[in-house]
Amino acid sequence: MALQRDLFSVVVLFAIYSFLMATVLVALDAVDVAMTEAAVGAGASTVLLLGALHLTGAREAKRMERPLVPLALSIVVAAVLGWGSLGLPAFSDPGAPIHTHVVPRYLNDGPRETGVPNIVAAVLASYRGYDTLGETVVVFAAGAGVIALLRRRKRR
Amino acid sequence: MSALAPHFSYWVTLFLMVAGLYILIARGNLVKKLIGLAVLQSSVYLLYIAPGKLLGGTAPIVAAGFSTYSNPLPHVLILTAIVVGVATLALGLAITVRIREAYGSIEEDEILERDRAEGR
Amino acid sequence: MLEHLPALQVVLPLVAAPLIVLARSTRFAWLATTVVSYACLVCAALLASRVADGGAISYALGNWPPPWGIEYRVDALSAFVLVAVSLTASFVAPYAQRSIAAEIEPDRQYLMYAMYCLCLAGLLGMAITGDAFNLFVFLEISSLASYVLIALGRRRQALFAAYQYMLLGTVGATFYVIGVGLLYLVTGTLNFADLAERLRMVQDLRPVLAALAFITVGMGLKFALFPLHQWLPNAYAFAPSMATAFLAATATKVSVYVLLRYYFTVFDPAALFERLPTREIFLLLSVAAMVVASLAAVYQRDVKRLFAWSSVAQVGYITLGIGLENQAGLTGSITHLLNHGVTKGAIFLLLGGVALRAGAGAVTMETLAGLGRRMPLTALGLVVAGLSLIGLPGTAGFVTKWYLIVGALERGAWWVVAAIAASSLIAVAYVWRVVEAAYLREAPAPAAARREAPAGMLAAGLAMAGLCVYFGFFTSINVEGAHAAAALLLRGAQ
Amino acid sequence: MKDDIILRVVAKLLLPFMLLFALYVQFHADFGPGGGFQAGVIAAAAVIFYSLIFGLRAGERLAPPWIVEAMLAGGVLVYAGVGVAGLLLGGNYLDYFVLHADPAAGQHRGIFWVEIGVLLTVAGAMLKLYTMFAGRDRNEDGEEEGA
Repeated sequence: MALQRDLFSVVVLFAIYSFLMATVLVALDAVDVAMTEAAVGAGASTVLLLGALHLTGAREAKRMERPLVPLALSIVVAAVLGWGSLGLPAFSDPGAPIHTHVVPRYLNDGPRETGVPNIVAAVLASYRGYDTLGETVVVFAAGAGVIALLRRRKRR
Repeated sequence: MSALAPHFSYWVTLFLMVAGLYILIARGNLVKKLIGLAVLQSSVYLLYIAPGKLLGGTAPIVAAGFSTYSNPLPHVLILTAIVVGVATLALGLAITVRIREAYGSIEEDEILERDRAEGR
Repeated sequence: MLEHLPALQVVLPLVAAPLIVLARSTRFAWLATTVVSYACLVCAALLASRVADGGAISYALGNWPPPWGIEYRVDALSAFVLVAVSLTASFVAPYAQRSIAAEIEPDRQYLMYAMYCLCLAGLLGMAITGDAFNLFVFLEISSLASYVLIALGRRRQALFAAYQYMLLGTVGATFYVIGVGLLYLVTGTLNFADLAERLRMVQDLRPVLAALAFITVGMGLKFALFPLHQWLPNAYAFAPSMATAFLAATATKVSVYVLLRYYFTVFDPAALFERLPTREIFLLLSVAAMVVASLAAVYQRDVKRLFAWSSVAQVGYITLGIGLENQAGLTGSITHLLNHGVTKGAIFLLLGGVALRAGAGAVTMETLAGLGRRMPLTALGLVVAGLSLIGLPGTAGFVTKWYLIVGALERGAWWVVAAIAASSLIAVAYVWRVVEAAYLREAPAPAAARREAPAGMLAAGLAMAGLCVYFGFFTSINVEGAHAAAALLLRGAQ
Repeated sequence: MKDDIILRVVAKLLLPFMLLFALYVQFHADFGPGGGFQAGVIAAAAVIFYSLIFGLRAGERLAPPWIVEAMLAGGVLVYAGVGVAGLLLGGNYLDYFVLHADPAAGQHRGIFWVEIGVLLTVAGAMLKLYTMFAGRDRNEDGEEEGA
C-alpha cells in the first residue's frame, strides 16, 4: 500500500484491509465492532475516498525521498508501545484486570438492569450513553463541517 | 521467546502502527497521508479488542447455555473510535478537495512551493 | 436545578449547534451562540463558587455510579479552566457577529456559529469530565470543529494549515487513545479517580510508562509543546479572526489542563517526579520554547503569525510550572492559562478589527503603519495587551511571571529565572516592532482616514485588554483560583 | 448507468429491502449485533445506491437536501432530548430510569429513542457526505477540473 502509486488501487487495497480487519474482529468475538468496521470502514470510507479521488485525481506524483527517517521514527514509536505491551497480561487471561473490574457488573446485571441481552448495546446506549451522545455529535460535526467546506457557491 | 509468546496479539498492532505512521510521514500525497492516518487509527482497534477475547468464550450477547463472554467494554470504545475515524477521514478529504481546487495539486511539496512563491 | 449545573455546562452549547443547523438563519445562530456563551459563563462561575465553598462536585451521567457510568467531576482545577474558557467565549460571541459577516460567505455563516458552539462544548467537556475515554470523545468534537473553523479562513493557505493541524491533531488524539488503552488494560477502568487508585497496585510498570509517553506526546501535539508546535503558527495566522482569537485563548490551554490532570492526579506524582527526569525534561522544553519561539516571533512580517509564534513561547511559560512542581510554580502556570488567554484573546480580537478595516487578508507590519492615528483605541488596546505579554508590573502577564520566578527561586534554578528574563526581553523586541509600526510610521496616503473597527468588535477587544490590566491589579479571580488548584494538585502528590 | 434496464429494475426492487434490512439491524440490536450506527450506514447506502443508478438528481428527489440536513441535526436533538427528558422528570442527565414507572422499562424506552437519534444523524451525515462529494463538480467549480 505504501509503495503503490495509483491511488485507486490504494483505496481498493484499503477496502480489502478493512474487510480483513472485520473478519479478524469476528474471530475475536467482537461482532458489533466487526459489523461497524464492515459498514463504516470498508463501506462508507471507501465511498468517500472514491468520491474524493474523483475530484482530486488518482495519480500520485512520484518519488519517495529519504524514506529512512520516517521509518526510524515510526519504529521508535512502535518500539515504545511494544516494550510497554510486554508488561500487559497474557492473551486470554481470565484473571486480567479488564475481566475482573467494572465489566462483571455489565455481564451479570446488565440484562436485568437494562433489559437488553446484547451487552454491547446496553453499555453503548445506557451505561456509557453519554459517550455515544458525544460520538453522535462527532458525526454531526463532520457532516456540518463538510457542508461548510464543500457547499457549492450560489453564483460566480 | 517465552516472554514474547503471550503477547503475540500486540505484534499486529505494532506492524499496523509502523505502516500507518510511515505512510503518514513519508508520503507527500495528501490523500495517501489520510489513508496512513486511517491505518494508524485502526491499529488501535486490535490493541483494545484482542485482550478482551477469552478462549472458549462467545460474543457478549447474554443467552442461555453460555457463561464465558468476551469483554464488551473495549467493543463499545472501539465502536466510538471507528466512527470518530471515519468522521475525521471525511473532513480530511473535504479539506483535500478544497486544497486541490485552490492549488491545483495535492502534493505537499508543490503546495509549499506555491505558498513560498506567493511570498507568504 | 443547581445540582445539574455540570451537565448543563456542556449540554447547552452542544444542543445549540444542531438547533443552529436546523434553523439555518444567521441571526438566530448569532443570538443562540451569544446566549449560550453567557449561560456557560454563569454555569462556570456558579460551579466555581460551589467548588470553592464545598469541595469537588461529582455528577453521575445517566445515574450510573462511576466507574460503571461516566462521571463529571468538578474540582478547583477544572472549575478554573471552565471559567477561563467560558470567559473567553463570552467575549468572542458578541464579537463574532460583525467579524463573521465580513469574513465568511453568507450561506455558511450559520455553520461557522455551529462549529464554534461545538468547539466550545468540546473544550468544556474535556475540562469537566472525570472519564479518560469520554475526554477523548470531547477532544475529537472540539478538534473537528476547530479544523473546520481554521479551514474557513479567507486565504487558501488556511486550507493547508487546517490540513496539517488535522493530521498532527489526529495523530495526537490517536496517541492519547493508545495511552488510555494501555492504562485500561492494566487497571480495567477508565474513571480518573478509580484509575489513580488502581494504578498504585500495578506491579509491572512498563505499560504505565509507555502510556505516560503516549499521553504526553499526544497531548503535547495538541497544545504545541516545543518541538511539536509546527502546526500552530500557520493555523493561527490564516484562520478567521474570531477563530484565531477563540482557539488561541482556549484550545491549547485545555490540552495543558489534561496533562496536568494526568501528571498530578492520575499517575503517581511522587514516582513521576522523583524517579523519572520529568522535571528536567519540562524545564528544558519550556525554556527552549520561551527563547526559540520568541526569537522566531521577532522575525515575522505577518502580525498574526508573529503573535502565533509568541503563543508557542507562552505555552512554554505554562509548562514551566510542571517542571518546577511546587506551589508557586504551579500557581504561575495555572493562572497563566487565564492570563495568557485574556492577553492573546485581546490581541487577536483587535487584530481582527484591523484586518476588517484594511480589507486585506493578511495583517502585515505595513498594514499597521499609522494605526495610532487611524484607529487610536485599537492601537491602545494592542499596546496594553502587548505590555501584558511582556509582563510589565500592573498587567496579568506580570502576575504569572512573578509566581514562576518565585517557584524557580525555590528550586534554586537560576538559569530558569534568567530564561524568563531573556524571553521577556525578546518579547519587548517583537511588541516594540508592532508599537513602532503603529505609532512611528506614517500611514500610506489612501488609508489615512480615521476609522475604528465596528463598535461590537472594538468593545470586545478593548474589554479583554481591560481584563489584562484588571487581572494585574485585582488577583482575586485568577490567582486565588489558581492557588487553590495548585494546592489540589500538590495534595495529590503526597 | 441510467440506461441499463437490469440495473434500473434491480435498483428499484432492492431499495425497499435494503431499507427493511436497515430497520432490522436497528431494532434487533437488543438481541444481536447492530444498532443505530450500522443501521444508519445501511439506510444511507440504500439511497446512495439508488442515486448511483438514477443520478444525483433522482437521489435528491428521494431524499431532499433539507430533509437530510434536518436528519443530521435532528438526530443529535433526539438524543440530547432524551437526556433533557431525564432532567425534567427529576433524574440526572441521560437518566433513563425515570422515563417510566418501572426502571427497567424506562431503560428500554431510553435506549430505543437514543438509538433512533443515532440512526437519524448517521444516515443524514452519510447521505450528506456522499452528495457533497459527488455533487461538487457538477457546477461552476468544474472549471478547475484538471487544472
